[in-house]
Amino acid sequence: MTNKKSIPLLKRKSSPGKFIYTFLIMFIIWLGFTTSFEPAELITGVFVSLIIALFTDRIFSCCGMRVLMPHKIIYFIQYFFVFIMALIKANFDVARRVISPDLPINPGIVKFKTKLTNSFARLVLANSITLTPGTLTIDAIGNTFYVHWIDVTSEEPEVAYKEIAESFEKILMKIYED
Amino acid sequence: MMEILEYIGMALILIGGIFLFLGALGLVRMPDLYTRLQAGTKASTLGAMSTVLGVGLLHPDWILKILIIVIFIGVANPLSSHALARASYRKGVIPFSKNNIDKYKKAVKKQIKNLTS
Amino acid sequence: MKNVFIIILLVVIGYFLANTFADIPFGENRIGDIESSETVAGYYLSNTVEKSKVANVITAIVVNYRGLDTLGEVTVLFLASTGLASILYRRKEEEEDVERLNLPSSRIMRTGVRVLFPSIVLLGIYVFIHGHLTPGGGFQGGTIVATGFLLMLISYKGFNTNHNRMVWIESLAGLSFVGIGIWGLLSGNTFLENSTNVGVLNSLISGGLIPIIYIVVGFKVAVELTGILDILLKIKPKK
Amino acid sequence: MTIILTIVFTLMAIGLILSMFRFVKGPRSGDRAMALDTFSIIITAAMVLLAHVFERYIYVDVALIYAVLGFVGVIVIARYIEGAL
Amino acid sequence: MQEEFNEIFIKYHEIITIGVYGTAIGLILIGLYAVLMKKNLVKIVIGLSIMDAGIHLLFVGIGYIQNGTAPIFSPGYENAGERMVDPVPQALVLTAIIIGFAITAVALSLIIRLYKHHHTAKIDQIKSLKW
Amino acid sequence: MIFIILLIIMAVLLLAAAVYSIVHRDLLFAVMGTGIVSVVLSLFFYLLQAPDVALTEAAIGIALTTIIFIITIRNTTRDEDEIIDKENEKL
Repeated sequence: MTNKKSIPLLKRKSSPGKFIYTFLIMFIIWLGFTTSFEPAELITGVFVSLIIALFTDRIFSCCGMRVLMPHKIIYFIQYFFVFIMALIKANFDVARRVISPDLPINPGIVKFKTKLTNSFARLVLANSITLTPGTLTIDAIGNTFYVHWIDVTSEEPEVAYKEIAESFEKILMKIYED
Repeated sequence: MMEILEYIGMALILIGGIFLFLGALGLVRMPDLYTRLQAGTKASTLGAMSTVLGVGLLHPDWILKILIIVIFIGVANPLSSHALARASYRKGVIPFSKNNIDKYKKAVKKQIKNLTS
Repeated sequence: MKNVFIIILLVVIGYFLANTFADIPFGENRIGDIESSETVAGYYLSNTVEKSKVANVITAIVVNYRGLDTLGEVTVLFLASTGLASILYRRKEEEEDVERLNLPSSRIMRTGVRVLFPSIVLLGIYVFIHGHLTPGGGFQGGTIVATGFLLMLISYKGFNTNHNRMVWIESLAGLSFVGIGIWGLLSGNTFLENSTNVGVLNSLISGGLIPIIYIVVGFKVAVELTGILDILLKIKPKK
Repeated sequence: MTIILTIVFTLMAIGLILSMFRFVKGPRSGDRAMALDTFSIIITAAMVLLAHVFERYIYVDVALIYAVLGFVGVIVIARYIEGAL
Repeated sequence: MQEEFNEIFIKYHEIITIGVYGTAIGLILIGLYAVLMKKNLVKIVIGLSIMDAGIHLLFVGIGYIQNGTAPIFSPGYENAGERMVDPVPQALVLTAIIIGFAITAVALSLIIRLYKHHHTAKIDQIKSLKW
Repeated sequence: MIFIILLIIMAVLLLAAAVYSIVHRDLLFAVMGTGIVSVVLSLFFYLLQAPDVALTEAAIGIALTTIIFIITIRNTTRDEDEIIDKENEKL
C-alpha cells in the first residue's frame, strides 16, 4: 500500500468508464478551443475526441467515471475555492517578501508523509503546494513529499504536514480515495 | 452590467501586470535558485492567470478559450518549476539555508545508490 | 588580419542593407486599392474569399495558389527525416542495448505529462483542422503533435512509437497529398488547384479541398517530426 | 483605459528586462532556464492583452499555443541538466 | 485607440523604422559574424539560425502596413480587405521557418557524425577537410 | 505608446540575446539564448500583425529547436573550445 510501484504505462488496463471519462474531458476541451456550437464543429469534435480517447484512455484517466459523481463535483468546487484563497495569499506573501528591503526569508527543505495513494491526486497536491504560500515541491519519493519552504517554522514532519498540506489533502482524500 | 465587468476586467489586468513584474523582480532579488523558483513561479502564474482572465471579462464571448488558457497555465507552470528544482538539486545546487535544514539530501543519496547498484 | 577583414566585410554588408531598406518606407501601403491593384497581394486579397471561400489568405496562398511550393516543402521535410535516419544509421546488433533515458523522471512529472499529452495532441489536431479559419495549419499542428510525443518520449522509458504504423500513416498521407494534386490536374486545372467551391465563409466546412490537404499535411509532418525525434533521442555518446 | 494598458505593458517590459538580467547573470543553468520560463509566461500574457488591443479573437490562438508549449522547452532543459537525456 | 496609434506612428516613424529594420539587419550581421568567425560547428549552426531569424523579421517587416490587420477574413472582418497587411511575405516566411528547421536538423546530425569520426567539433582541427 | 514601448524593448532584448548566444562559451547557455531569441521574435511577428508566422515560430522555436541542439551538445561537447572543465560541466 505505501510503497506501491507505479504500473508501467502500456500495461494499464482500459475500461469503459475510463474511455467515457477521457472522451468527455477531451470534448469539453474541444468546445473550449472552438467556442462555437455549429453542428459541423460538434460532429468533428465528437469524432476527434473519440479517436483520442481510443488511443489514450489508459494513459489519461486514473479512475474512470467515479470522479465525476455529483457529490465529488461539489468537493471539486470546494477545493477550487480553497485553492484560489491560498493562491492569492501566496502572492501577497511573495510580494511582501520581494518588496521588503531586508528579504525576510529562512529557507530549508522539509519532508512529510502523505496519505494519498492515487498518482493523479498527488499531482494535484504537488501543484497546489507549489502555488501556495512559500512552498515548492521538489520531489516525491514513495509517499514522502520533499518541500522547499521559504520560511521554515518547524522541522517536524507532522507540523510541516499540518501547515502545508492538510487543508488540501482532506478534500482530495474525499475525491479520490473513497 | 457590462461596465461593471469592464472595470473588474481592467482591475484584474492591472493586478496581473503588477504580479508579473513582481515575479521578475523576485527572480532578480532572491539569493538562491530555489527561492527564485518560488517567487518566479507563484507570482508569474497568478499574474498571467489574472491578466488573461481580465481580458476574458472584457470580451465575454472569448471566455471559454480564456478559461482553457488559464487551466493550462495552472497545470503546466508548477510542473516545469518542479522539474527544474529536482534536476538542479540532483546536479548539486546546494540550497541557501540559514539553519541547514535539508531533509532531502539523504533521500537523494539513497536513491542514487539504488540506481547505480 | 582575418578579424579586420571580416569586420570590414560585415560593415560593408550592413551599410548596403541599411541603404537599401532606407528607401523602402516602413508601414507604407504598397498594395493600394485591392480590386484594381497590380500587385500579387491585391489579387490574393480580393479573390480568395469569392473563389475559394477561405478566411485565412495565407492558407490559401500556401495550399492553393502556391501549392507546388508546399509539395516541395513537404518533400524537403521528408528528405530531412530520411537523410537524418541514414546519417545516424546504426546496425541491428547495436540496437539491442539502446535505452532512450538514463534516469527515470519523478512520479509527479510523469503523471503531469500523462495528463497533458492527450490535450496537446488535441490542440495540434484543432490547429490543423481549423487551418483555413484561424492562424495555423498543417505544419504548425503537426509540430504541436510532435511536441506532445516529445514530452512523452523524454519522460517515459516504456513509451515507444510504433514504427510500422508511422510508416503507414506517412505513406498514406503523402500518397493522398499527391493524389489530390493530380486530381486537380485531371479535372483540367493546375496542380492542387481548388476545383470545388463549397460551404459558407467562416464555417468549418468551407474552402473545398484546402482543409483536407492541410489535414493530410498535418499528419505527415507530425509523423515525420516524431520520427526525427525518436532517432535523435536514441543515439548515445560513446563512453 | 489606455493609460492602464500602457502601465501594464510598461510593467511587462520591465519584467522582461529583469528576467533578461537574470538570464545573463544567473550563475547556474537552472537560473537561466527559470528566466526562460518567466519570459514565455510574460509573453503569453502580453499576447492575450495584445489580442484585446487589436480586438481580434483569432489572435488568442497564438497565446494558447504558448501557454501549452512554453513549459516543454523548460522541461527539456531540466531533463538535460539532470543528465537523463 | 486607433487614431492615437496613427498619430504615434507618424510622430515616431523613424524610431519605428530603425527599430524593425535595424533589429533585422543587426540579427543578420550577428549571425554572419558567428558563421564566419567561430570555429565550433555548433556555434556556426546557432549563427545560421540567428541569421534566419533576422531574415524572417526583415520579410515580415516589409509586408507590414500602417494600421493594418492580419490577412484573415474572420467574423467581423469580412470587408476589411483594404487594410490587411501583405500576405505574400508571411506565406514565404512560414515556408522558410519549416525549411530552416529541417536544415538545422540535418546539419546537427552531420555534426554528430563528424564528432564520432574525428572526436572534435572544431573546423580547424578536422584535418581531412583540407586538401 | 504601447507599440513604441514594446518595440524598443524587444529590439534591445533580441539583439542582447543574439549577442549573448554568440559570445558565451558554454553551448547550453548559447542554445537557451536562441530560445529567447525565438520567444521574443514570436512576439515581434505578433506585433507586426503576422499571427500565422508567430504561431509557426512558437511551435518550432520553443521546444523542437531546443531539443535538437541539446541532443547535439550532449553527443559532442558542451564547451565551445572543448577544454573539458569539470567545474563548468557541473553547473
